[in-house]
Amino acid sequence: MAQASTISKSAPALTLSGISKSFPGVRALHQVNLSLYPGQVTALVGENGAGKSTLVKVLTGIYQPDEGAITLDGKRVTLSSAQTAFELGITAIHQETVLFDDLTVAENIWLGHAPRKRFGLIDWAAMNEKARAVLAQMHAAHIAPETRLRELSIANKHLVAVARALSIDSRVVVMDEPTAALSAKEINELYDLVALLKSQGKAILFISHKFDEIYKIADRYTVFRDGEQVGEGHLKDTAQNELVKLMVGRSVDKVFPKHHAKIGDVVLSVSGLSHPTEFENISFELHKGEILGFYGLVGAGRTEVMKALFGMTKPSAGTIAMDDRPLAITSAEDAINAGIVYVPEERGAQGLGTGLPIFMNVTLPSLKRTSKSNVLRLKNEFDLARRYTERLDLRASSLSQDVSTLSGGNQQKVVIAKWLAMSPKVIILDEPTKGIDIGSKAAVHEFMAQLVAEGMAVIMVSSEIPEVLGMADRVIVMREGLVTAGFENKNLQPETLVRAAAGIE
Amino acid sequence: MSSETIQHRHLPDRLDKPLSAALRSWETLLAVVAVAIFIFNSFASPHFLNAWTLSDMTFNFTEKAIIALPMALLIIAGEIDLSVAAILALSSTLMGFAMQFGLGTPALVCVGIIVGLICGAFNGALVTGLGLPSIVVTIGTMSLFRGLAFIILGDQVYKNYPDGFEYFGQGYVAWVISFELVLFLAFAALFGFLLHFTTFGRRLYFIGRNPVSAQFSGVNVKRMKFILFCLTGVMSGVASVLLTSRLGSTRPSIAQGFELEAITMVVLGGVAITGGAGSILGVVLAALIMGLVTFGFGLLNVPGIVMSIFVGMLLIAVIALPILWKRFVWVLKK
Amino acid sequence: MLNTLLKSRESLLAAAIIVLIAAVATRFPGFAAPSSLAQAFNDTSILIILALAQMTVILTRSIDLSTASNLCFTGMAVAMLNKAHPELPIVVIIVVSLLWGLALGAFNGLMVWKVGIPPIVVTLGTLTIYRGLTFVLSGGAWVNADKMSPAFIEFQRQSLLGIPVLSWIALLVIAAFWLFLRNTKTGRDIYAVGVNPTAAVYTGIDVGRTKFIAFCISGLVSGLAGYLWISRYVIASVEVANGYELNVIAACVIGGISIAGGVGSVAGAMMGALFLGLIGLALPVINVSPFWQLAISGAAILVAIILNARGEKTKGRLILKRATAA
Amino acid sequence: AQAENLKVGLLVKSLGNGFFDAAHKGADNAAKELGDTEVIYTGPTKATAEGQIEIINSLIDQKVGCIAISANDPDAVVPALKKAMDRGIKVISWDSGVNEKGRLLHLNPSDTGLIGETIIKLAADYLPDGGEVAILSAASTAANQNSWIDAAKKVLPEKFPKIKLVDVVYGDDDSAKSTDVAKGLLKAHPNLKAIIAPTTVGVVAAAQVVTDAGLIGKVNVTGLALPSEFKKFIDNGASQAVALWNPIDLGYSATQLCHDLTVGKAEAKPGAELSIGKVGKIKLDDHNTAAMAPPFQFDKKNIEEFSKIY
Ligand SMILES: Nc1ncnc2c1ncn2[C@@H]1O[C@H](COP(=O)(O)OP(=O)(O)OP(=O)(O)O)[C@@H](O)[C@H]1O
Ligand SMILES: Nc1ncnc2c1ncn2[C@@H]1O[C@H](COP(=O)(O)OP(=O)(O)OP(=O)(O)O)[C@@H](O)[C@H]1O
Ligand SMILES: [Mg+2]
Ligand SMILES: [Mg+2]
Repeated sequence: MAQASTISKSAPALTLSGISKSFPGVRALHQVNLSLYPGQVTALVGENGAGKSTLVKVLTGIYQPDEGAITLDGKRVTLSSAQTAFELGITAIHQETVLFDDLTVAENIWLGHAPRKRFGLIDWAAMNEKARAVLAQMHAAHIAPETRLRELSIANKHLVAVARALSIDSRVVVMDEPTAALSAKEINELYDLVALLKSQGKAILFISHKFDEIYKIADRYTVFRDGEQVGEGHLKDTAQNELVKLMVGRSVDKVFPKHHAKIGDVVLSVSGLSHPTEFENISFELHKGEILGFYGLVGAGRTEVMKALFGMTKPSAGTIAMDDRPLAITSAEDAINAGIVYVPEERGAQGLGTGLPIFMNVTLPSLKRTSKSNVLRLKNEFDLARRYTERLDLRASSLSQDVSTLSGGNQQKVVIAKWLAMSPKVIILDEPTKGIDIGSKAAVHEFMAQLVAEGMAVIMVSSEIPEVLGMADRVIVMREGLVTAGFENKNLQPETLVRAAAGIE
Repeated sequence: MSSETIQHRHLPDRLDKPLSAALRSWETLLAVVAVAIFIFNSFASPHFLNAWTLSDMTFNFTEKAIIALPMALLIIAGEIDLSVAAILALSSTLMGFAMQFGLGTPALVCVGIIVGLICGAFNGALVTGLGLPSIVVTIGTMSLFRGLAFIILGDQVYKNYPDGFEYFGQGYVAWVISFELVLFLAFAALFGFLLHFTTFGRRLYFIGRNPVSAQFSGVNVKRMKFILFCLTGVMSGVASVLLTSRLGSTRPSIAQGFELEAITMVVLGGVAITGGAGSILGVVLAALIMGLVTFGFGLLNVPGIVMSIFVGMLLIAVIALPILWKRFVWVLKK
Repeated sequence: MLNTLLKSRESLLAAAIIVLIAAVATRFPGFAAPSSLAQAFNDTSILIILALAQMTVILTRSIDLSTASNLCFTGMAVAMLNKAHPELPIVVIIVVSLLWGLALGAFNGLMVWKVGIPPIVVTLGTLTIYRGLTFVLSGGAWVNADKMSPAFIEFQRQSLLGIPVLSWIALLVIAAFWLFLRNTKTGRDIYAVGVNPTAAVYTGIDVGRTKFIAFCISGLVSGLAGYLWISRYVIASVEVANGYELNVIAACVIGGISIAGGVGSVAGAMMGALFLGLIGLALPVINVSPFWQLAISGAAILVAIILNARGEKTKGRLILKRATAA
Repeated sequence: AQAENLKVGLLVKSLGNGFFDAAHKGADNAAKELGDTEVIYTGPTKATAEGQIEIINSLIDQKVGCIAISANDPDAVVPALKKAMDRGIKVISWDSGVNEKGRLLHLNPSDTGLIGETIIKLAADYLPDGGEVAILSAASTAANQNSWIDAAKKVLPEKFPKIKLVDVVYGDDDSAKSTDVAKGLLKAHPNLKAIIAPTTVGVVAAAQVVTDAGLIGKVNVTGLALPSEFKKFIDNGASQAVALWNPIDLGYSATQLCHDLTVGKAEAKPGAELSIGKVGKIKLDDHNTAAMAPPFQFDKKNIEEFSKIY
């Protein structure tokens, strides 16, 4: 511990002072200060929309701050472009995966600083070789540098993003929610990597909504609220609820509210559902008032099953019945009419009409109700949208704000509001709190509790064990496209789930 | 967490007033441009301010504008149809072909529209059924459809359309108000209503912005796109009736280059080529502007190609100005 | 191995070309003779280099509708230059055509980069503007063969090692594009920008600048094609290559260049152009009625893109053991 | 130009074509002679009927006295021309005709039958043993080309039995397309002895193709050509001879006719004999059609001289 304090007294590698950044109508950052120290991990926490990702973009030269100064190793620098930041040794793993699907792994790692031959021509052989070395260093030798990125799993893609950050001798490494898309094993590998970077004396900024991991790997913290820096310090001196209080402005005590809904009859029964390449023989029943958790490692095929239930992919065999009546679901429209709705995993790509206002997004599936014989009624739409967005405590300037300017968590709220407005019978939530801050997480969970209390049935796909254990009544575990186990959530131990998901007997 | 502890923030409907938003809109800019050209024309040519001249002017754009209307919806939904002119030629050819069997005017109109529908459905099926990009598909079908017209008609001509058929392209509803103009305005109102006031129109914007999420929200994206291609085909058929009637004859080479002019109208009208934004009013104003420019310059005997420089510059300038202006204001604020 | 070969778009296309040649040869044996094929390559040279230029733009998720107008304008400019100064050496003509084309391409690029207008809109505008300017420049008059100097006309027809200079130029351009797109930083940036523009920004690539460069290249090559076209068809008029931009795009599409950007190869573009060119050359030879030719090439384009799309369909992830084994 | 001036709209197939530019020269000469006439030389950029109709409408609204059109399509422009006549404008066609309903009279540059015969004769004169010939035309819709080709086909069997017409192809008066189809002709018909191109654009393209293919002396290119544009190919031997009428005279005559019809000096009815100024007189046939002059032949002997004129 003594060592840690001497390091913290050493000069910061990077200092941001008085940084502000505004977008039309939004003040994303206001006079924030932040210091990153070599060999230390600083955790940046804050609610959705607090300005964390904006800060990352300022740090990596993607956005230019309206005011403020950036000092790197005691020298003032201007990060006029992403290239400049990169050349100065600031690298980042961004919140959205920002890679090139149609380029090879090696190129994804080396794009922009590829090894050159004579006449400045790119040396492909050297590039592949160096990529292999970087990947080996990260224990990811199973990824061949020559493969097209498109062919990798999402987790492996993430590793490539990390490899890119390691491919130069960086001073500062920024990670914006790097574990949101990873499964337990990969998360642990990532922690090892962070430790390695730390030991190499790099300054690390780590953004996460998961407090357990923050406490596990970070040394210092900085808290943002509404674009302002509201606190910083050493984690070892700070308790978790203090952090939460700083973040949210109030205490959040029940992240997993107990719900006491009466579990009723079977609403949905699925039997023998199969798909040629993604899953096989999936059978389960879902009861009224029940939260059914689907657990598995990332890539286990849960999303594909849910997409089939929602009519987005065509199963090759099997039946779906609701209230004992068989359902023929061939499109999302059918599913919605039957009372099944789906909050997808990738909210930007699958959940939102980016560029369109909040209220239109919320009312899209409800248009039949808000319109009169297909003629729009704007007032009805605003009323409906307001009712549900306010219930979810959406942070926005108005109902006409473009959803693409909302932070990730608030975007998720818009998607949920859209489906709540439909009063469905079955609501499928795929990774509902991925990338969502603790306050909103509690709100979403609270909502799930309310939903089942109102007699709805909920399927919750989640890769987070605490969430599964905290919320689900029953848990189904999937692995490689098959259901491997089912549990009542009574005295269920995390290890049991992990074993079932990983296939360890 | 109990709900009393949360203070719900009230979300207003919108921040800016509807009126000020309208004043700053694209359509206002277009209207100003149209008025300016109108005034310029009235000074430049002594013949311009004349009811018949203005009436003749409308023939320069009505047929293309009738195609531009569904094209606007199609582009808003993120697709495009380059084959419209070829559809027009094929449907005109088949109308002529049908005429040889003694079909009367109403039947010929049906033939024209149905051929348009079939062609549109063919495009739509290729785009939605096989998931091919529409720009690519319609580059192929523009050769195919016109090629079929050439196969049928070769170097021949169909003429002597039945009595009454000439009304569509040459008739006047009242005084100088031509049938084509009335039809165009009626369709403009219809498409405007469809796009801006119905659930169909609303869904279009979503499809244009993000087709995947629209699908995840229960919008039947493929069916809607298919309908739009059919609609574009049908309207090309309608335009075909008008043009055939106006020319009184059919050759496979008619309506060359109409597709780019219709698309120019749509884009000039403020419809985002990337999909998801645009209005019918804008398209109507753009059609009017193109008519004013081409006919006004025609009265001065400026060669058509020189006008096209003007139209091209107008297209770029009208799209560049708001962007530059916004940037300028932003810099001033700082 | 065979499987991947079969799947690759380029080999499919190569096969299609061979089938096409063979089919024509059954009805007209002379068509497959080496000299005739070399001739066909020469005839398709201009389309090939235009397709390569267009591909570069399409790779960045843009499109250049103004290539044919650029070609027309530049061609007229150099033809008039030649008419006024027949003594100027051909090098000067070529340099002028390159620079003239470059300037026109740069204008497109600047509008896209600095003003932020979508490429299709800019080039839809310049499509008419450049052709209109040709009229203004020439006053509408044509420049005919007899007004052009012999050197101007004959340069591309001279033969070097038995191959016409025009074919050499095409080969040179193909090689240059191959090297540029594969082995230079800018070339790779062009792909990256098309694959994922957001990621490109995050990687420090200036997306606007990269598009600008692509448009400059397109303009440069279109300018060169302008001189080649005019000296080949020995007439410069406002109507030169009217509507040809769609042929060029069709060639790219047949060559498997994804209109959504980021996917496409030099070999693909080249073969797409060859395929389209060969159809145009073959149909009259085997005595297909001229009235059938348009429909046939339309159908060929459709078949090609449908096949391309088939090749592109991914098989899914095969997470099931059973499916993986099968 | 005073307001009282009589305005004549000289509407051509497309602008920039050397043939029509020459006709424009003639029209201006006529206007100068007449004194009270003003010529509006106009035409679409692309040779389409739609383009011509837009111009017809604008000529109507400019209140011209007469429209003299060389039409891209003999039928499609008829309704627009009828409208012009309804509004009191005299309409004549020249060079490429319009259907009877759409004009008062049509001035053929020459006699259709004669042109048809001439273009075949030009080829036959240099083929004493006969052989295969092919025609490279303009657009498949071009009325004048089509009528000449028909006339040519008619005289073939009786007057030129040894000449075999193997193909008719269309280059759309587009130099690139004409080049491509000419190439196709040479490939498809290895024994071809002559290409007949009754269009000034096509004939140049065909001659260039023959030159490039090294077939000078083997394949003779002939047809209708402007001497100024074609001199090169007579000189290099790709062509032995071509023919054409004088486009300057044609423009001149059309303008004269327009003027006379508008001021009421002449009336268009079958059998009428009308003066065309210094060019002479024409006589209208049953379809109100008249021919201006026989086609004139250019070869090695006279091309030099005429290439300086048009
Ligand atoms: N390009 C933009 N235009 C307008 N507003 C923006 C833009 N980018 C971000 N914002 C706004 O800036 C604020 C900060 O967003 P930011 O993405 O930095 O939040 P965050 O802290 O990363 O949230 P999360 O935890 O959900 O990722 C939000 O209110 C967001 O709506
Ligand atoms: N390598 C990949 N390439 C393309 N798409 C992928 C890839 N991996 C996963 N996907 C798709 O992304 C989505 C989410 O993938 P994910 O890895 O989460 O698998 P999943 O099927 O959702 O399994 P689970 O939900 O159990 O994690 C799915 O629609 C899946 O088809
Ligand atoms: Mg963020
Ligand atoms: Mg998933």
